Amino acid sequence: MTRPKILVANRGEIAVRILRTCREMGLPSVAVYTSVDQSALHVRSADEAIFIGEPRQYLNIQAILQAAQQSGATAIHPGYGFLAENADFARAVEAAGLIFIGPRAETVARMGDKLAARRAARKAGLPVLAGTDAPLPPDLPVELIKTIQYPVLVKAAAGGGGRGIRLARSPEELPAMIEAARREAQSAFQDDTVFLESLVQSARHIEVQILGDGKGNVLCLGERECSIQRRRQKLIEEAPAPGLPDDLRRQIHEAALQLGRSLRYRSLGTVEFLLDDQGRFYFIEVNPRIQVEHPVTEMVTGLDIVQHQIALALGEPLRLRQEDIHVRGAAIEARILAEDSQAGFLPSTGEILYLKEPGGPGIRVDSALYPGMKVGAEYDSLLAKLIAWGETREHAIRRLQRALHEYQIGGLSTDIDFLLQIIESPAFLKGEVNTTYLESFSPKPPEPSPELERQLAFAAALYAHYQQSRLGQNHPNRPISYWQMVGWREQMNRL
Amino acid sequence: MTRPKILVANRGEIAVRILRTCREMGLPSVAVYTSVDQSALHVRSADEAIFIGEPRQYLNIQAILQAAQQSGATAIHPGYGFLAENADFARAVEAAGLIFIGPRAETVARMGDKLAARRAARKAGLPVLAGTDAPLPPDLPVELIKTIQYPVLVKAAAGGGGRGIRLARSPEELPAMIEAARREAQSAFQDDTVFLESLVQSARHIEVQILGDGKGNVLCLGERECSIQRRRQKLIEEAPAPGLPDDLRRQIHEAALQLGRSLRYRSLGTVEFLLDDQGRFYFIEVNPRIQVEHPVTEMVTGLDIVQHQIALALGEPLRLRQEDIHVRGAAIEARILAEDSQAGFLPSTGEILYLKEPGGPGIRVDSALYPGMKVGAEYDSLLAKLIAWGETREHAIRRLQRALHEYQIGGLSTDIDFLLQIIESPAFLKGEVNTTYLESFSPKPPEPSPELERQLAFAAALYAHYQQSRLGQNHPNRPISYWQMVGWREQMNRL
Amino acid sequence: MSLYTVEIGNRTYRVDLSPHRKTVNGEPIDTEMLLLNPNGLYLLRHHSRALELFLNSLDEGTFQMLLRGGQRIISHVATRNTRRARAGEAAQNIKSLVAPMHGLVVDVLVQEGQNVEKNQTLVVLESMKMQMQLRSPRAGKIQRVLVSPGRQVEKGSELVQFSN
Amino acid sequence: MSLYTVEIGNRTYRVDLSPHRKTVNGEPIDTEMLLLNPNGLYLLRHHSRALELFLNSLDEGTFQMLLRGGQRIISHVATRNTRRARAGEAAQNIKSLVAPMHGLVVDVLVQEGQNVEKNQTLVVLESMKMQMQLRSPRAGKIQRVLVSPGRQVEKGSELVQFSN
Repeated sequence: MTRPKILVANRGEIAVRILRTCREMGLPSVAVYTSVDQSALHVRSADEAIFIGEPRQYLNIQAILQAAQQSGATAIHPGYGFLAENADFARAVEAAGLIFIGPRAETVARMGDKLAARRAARKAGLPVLAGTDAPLPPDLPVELIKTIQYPVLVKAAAGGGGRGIRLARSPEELPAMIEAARREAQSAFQDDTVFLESLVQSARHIEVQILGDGKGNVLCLGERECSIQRRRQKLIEEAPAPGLPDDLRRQIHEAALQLGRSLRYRSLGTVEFLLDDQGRFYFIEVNPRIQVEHPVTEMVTGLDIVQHQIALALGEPLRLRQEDIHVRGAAIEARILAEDSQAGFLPSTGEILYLKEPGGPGIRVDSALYPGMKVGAEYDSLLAKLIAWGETREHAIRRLQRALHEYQIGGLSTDIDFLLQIIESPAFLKGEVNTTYLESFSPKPPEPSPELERQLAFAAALYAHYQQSRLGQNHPNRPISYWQMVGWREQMNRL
Repeated sequence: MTRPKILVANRGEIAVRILRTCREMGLPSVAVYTSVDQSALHVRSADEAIFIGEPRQYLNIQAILQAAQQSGATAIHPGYGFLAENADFARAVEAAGLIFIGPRAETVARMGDKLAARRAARKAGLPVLAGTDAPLPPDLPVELIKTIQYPVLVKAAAGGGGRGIRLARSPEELPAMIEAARREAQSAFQDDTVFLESLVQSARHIEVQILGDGKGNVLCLGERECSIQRRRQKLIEEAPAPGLPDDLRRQIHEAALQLGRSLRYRSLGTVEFLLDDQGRFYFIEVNPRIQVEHPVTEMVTGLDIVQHQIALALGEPLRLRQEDIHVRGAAIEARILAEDSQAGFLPSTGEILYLKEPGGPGIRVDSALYPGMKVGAEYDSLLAKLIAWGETREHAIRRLQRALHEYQIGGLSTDIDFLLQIIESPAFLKGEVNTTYLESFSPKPPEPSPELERQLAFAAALYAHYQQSRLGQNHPNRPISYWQMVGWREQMNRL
Repeated sequence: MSLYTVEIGNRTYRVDLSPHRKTVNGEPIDTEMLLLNPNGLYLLRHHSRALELFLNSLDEGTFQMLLRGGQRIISHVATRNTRRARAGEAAQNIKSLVAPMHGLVVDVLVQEGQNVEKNQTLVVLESMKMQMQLRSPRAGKIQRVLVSPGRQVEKGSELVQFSN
Repeated sequence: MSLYTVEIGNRTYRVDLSPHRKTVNGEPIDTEMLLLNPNGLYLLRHHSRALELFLNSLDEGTFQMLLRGGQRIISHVATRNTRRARAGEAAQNIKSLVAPMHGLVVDVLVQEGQNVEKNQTLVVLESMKMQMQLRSPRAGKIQRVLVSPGRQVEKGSELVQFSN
């Protein structure tokens, strides 16, 4: 039998994370990288790294397969994003005689079509939101527009990751929102099919992690709450969901298992639900891949779910039984983004001049950062994830707070201050938030005390003073920029 | 009631670790620092920092008490080392009206006298090693020397941390070893009292973590195995102890609890045992303080034991019951030391030029390192601790291995390569090691493959080439040394 | 030459760094700055409080200070005699729409010669998976459109010019 | 001037860095070095293998290379015409005992004029809580004792001098 060798068709923190598990499993690994990722951390976390070209090449199925062939990889882990939910990719990987570390291509295709997923969920007996079960026609009859109950969501059938979704609050808004959703869907997924789904007011986002062996055995690894979202992007996630009555928790788990069993689900997956303020829950979608927020599940269950995912894909049987899975304590994840929270959350770019990541009890850091890294605008703004575990939810929050204060990223604006404002807000502390929480959340930015501001003014003057005297004297101690060094780097490469 | 404020009378990783828990508990904190620690990480981890003078001042009781008074601290955490086992310090703290976060001074005194501790253990019904129960007289009668069974250990009554211990293999060696032990004991503890204790061959070092409320309620937080020692200094520790039969584990726990109850033990403590290859165990000593290796207990129990220690000291009741304490998985700690494993383990000094600490699933880093730090010879060589948790012992070892490979400390020689050699050795993997394991452990240093060495030769030439051309041209991109910058720093301070 | 004017928010501080006479707004200041890392990390010590501070230049005379917890303070520093033009003055006569970040132009919604209102969306920019509507900073007439869909733009580059 | 001699362990490599002709021991080498961090971290790329390498100078011509897993490789580099004196040659006539590290002198066990044997303990040094016996590197007569107990010494400083 060929010795397994895993190619990770991804970049950033998730590639690093998967490669760590490969190392721990003793499996040789292969990274792929583009022109802007030559020195990225994932390149250095693998045994081999294959160059695949310009920045968009992570989306190029042929380039990935060629890298696999070149390196002799026998299996491909897609991570999340990029090709992870692309059924053509899953099919192409298996057609090339390689193992796709994920669900069957048909499952990926079915769950990728949100309309098909709704039908599958309804068939499996899950509560599904009211909505259109077919694609919206190009021109919606005016009569129909008037009969719809508002507000209503326009959703892309091929959507995912919160993209291609618009909210229409009135019949007047609907045509424009359909148009906007179609445009975003076309640009993001090359498919402008949209449908309507009724909006659940004050909903919490609850999702269930499942793991199946493809033969009908499906395990539930507990739920996560991901209601803290900005522009439909999750920012803070936790496990378990706070304040969920035990019987409701069981019902939600059972619903996810039902769907998993009916799909004979293979590999890791997440079944997402909305929970309204009456305790009713509704299926939204299935994410047939590893998720950004999986570490909170790992921290409370003690499992390395990527390890189980890989082992299953390599043909090992499911080594866990449902009764082996226990949730201990609480875990919360905060996403560290290259977004300037003090400037309208615009993506920020720059060079990491100084980096000190947090540590100590109960802290996990999944990061792609390193000192000297240049953060560009080519990819997603997710830089790192900070996850805190505690004996209780309150304990986990305090640890997260402590560790966010320790996180120092010099040279790039991030959302760290905003994350702190959220987790210090009373509604969050009480666990009483829903997916609209951040829409109306505009905390007063913290201001330094007058005494501290006076000292900061002094510090700024001192810094300017030194800079000026250095420039004047052509001082030998001039701090060096990474990019000044590039000249040398290129010179060395030319040697 | 006065709001509690904690002064941490320590430095390095343990001060940082305690200050983290203060932050998580919402308690204001105070660090102390000496002239060489002005920019140390613990200074920056506290709300306030008080300068106490020259490097040895961490041992100065009056300086610490004055810092407490100056900052309005109400409680003092001694950490480990320095004043942690000094009964005079515990007494002075309480006499000053402050809380000593540790056992009663009388317990510290009694456990500090290893002869008194032997008596207390025997009285509590614990198995104690054969040996002298009184101090050795200045001149040992020649007759007595001949009747002793060799090899025998000469131990300092005031000893601790592996210091003041000598092994005599024959009557001829004994007088010189007594002399050597006395000299070390006098220099380290200002007390040259020594006694004899029989040596247990092929012994494992097993210790039990206890937590008592001072009223007779004592909890057992499980055991740790610390058999991997070099020159009686622990290097690698783990929880639980591998391969221990359940009934033996219970007996050892029960023995520790018995002693704790008989002392009406207050605060955290560790009862240390030797376990021989016949399954017999013997009391050695009690460490009445937090220990370097406490994180492995924290990782398997999920408890922040420093938090429980502080809460108890502040007058809260013991919130845990024995049945709340469960061990999950396995945890292993490796001590990152400033010792050059390739040069006879000489302490190494230098500047941290580059630092990348490990992360990801199951990894905890308790570190005092930061980029730009200057590691001097004034203090202990412990720089950081890397702790890995896994579902099983094997899983924890693989994670530790993966994370040790990730740990990059540029500019200073460490023991990281040696730690890897230990954990990759067959005896360690089987869990079959005793305290003499490292005496005969001399692995062949790994050598690069001929092909890699060729590339490294190329890299060295390239580096030298660039350095030469820079020196010749007075190149503006000259990498900057932290110490070159000091001139500026001093200039700014003078401003 | 050791006198500086520092603006933080809408407050102004006069800082005197003359030897033996360090004052802020005329009052002596007892604060020390210790360099921790040559790339810009400092320890700001004031009596028993030691605060980590990361400093870097954004542009000439503008510095960003990063505090624990990700808080960022922007300051403008000028020597007393060479006070720089303030951003506020420059804002009175806006000549163009500039890209607030690196990104890909997804859509251009105006044409040359067109009249636009303030806050009307002119360009849609995509960066890091997010689409952003760039709105007109003023009412006026479009003189030139400098970009088209599919074009990558740098932060600060001109996208659209207004007629005067 | 682009020809170097590199010693690693007891092996010697001739490295030619001439433009368009990079060879090691006469054979072309297809390895790239990418600077990751100005303080000395590189990525050593050879085909599909990318290895992190931290390089720093120990002294003139001596470089330490730190590999993943803490492995350290020492190399001596010389240009072909200015080959430096090797450590081995210098070791033949030892004139003094030097401190192998920073530390505190705890004990001095010899006096001036005393004859000592090779490996006899001359000085006890304490560093980082550990006492270390410094043994004589040769047999001979002690000419001068330069330190006394309680004295802090730097790495490399002379402790004891031998008569010739």
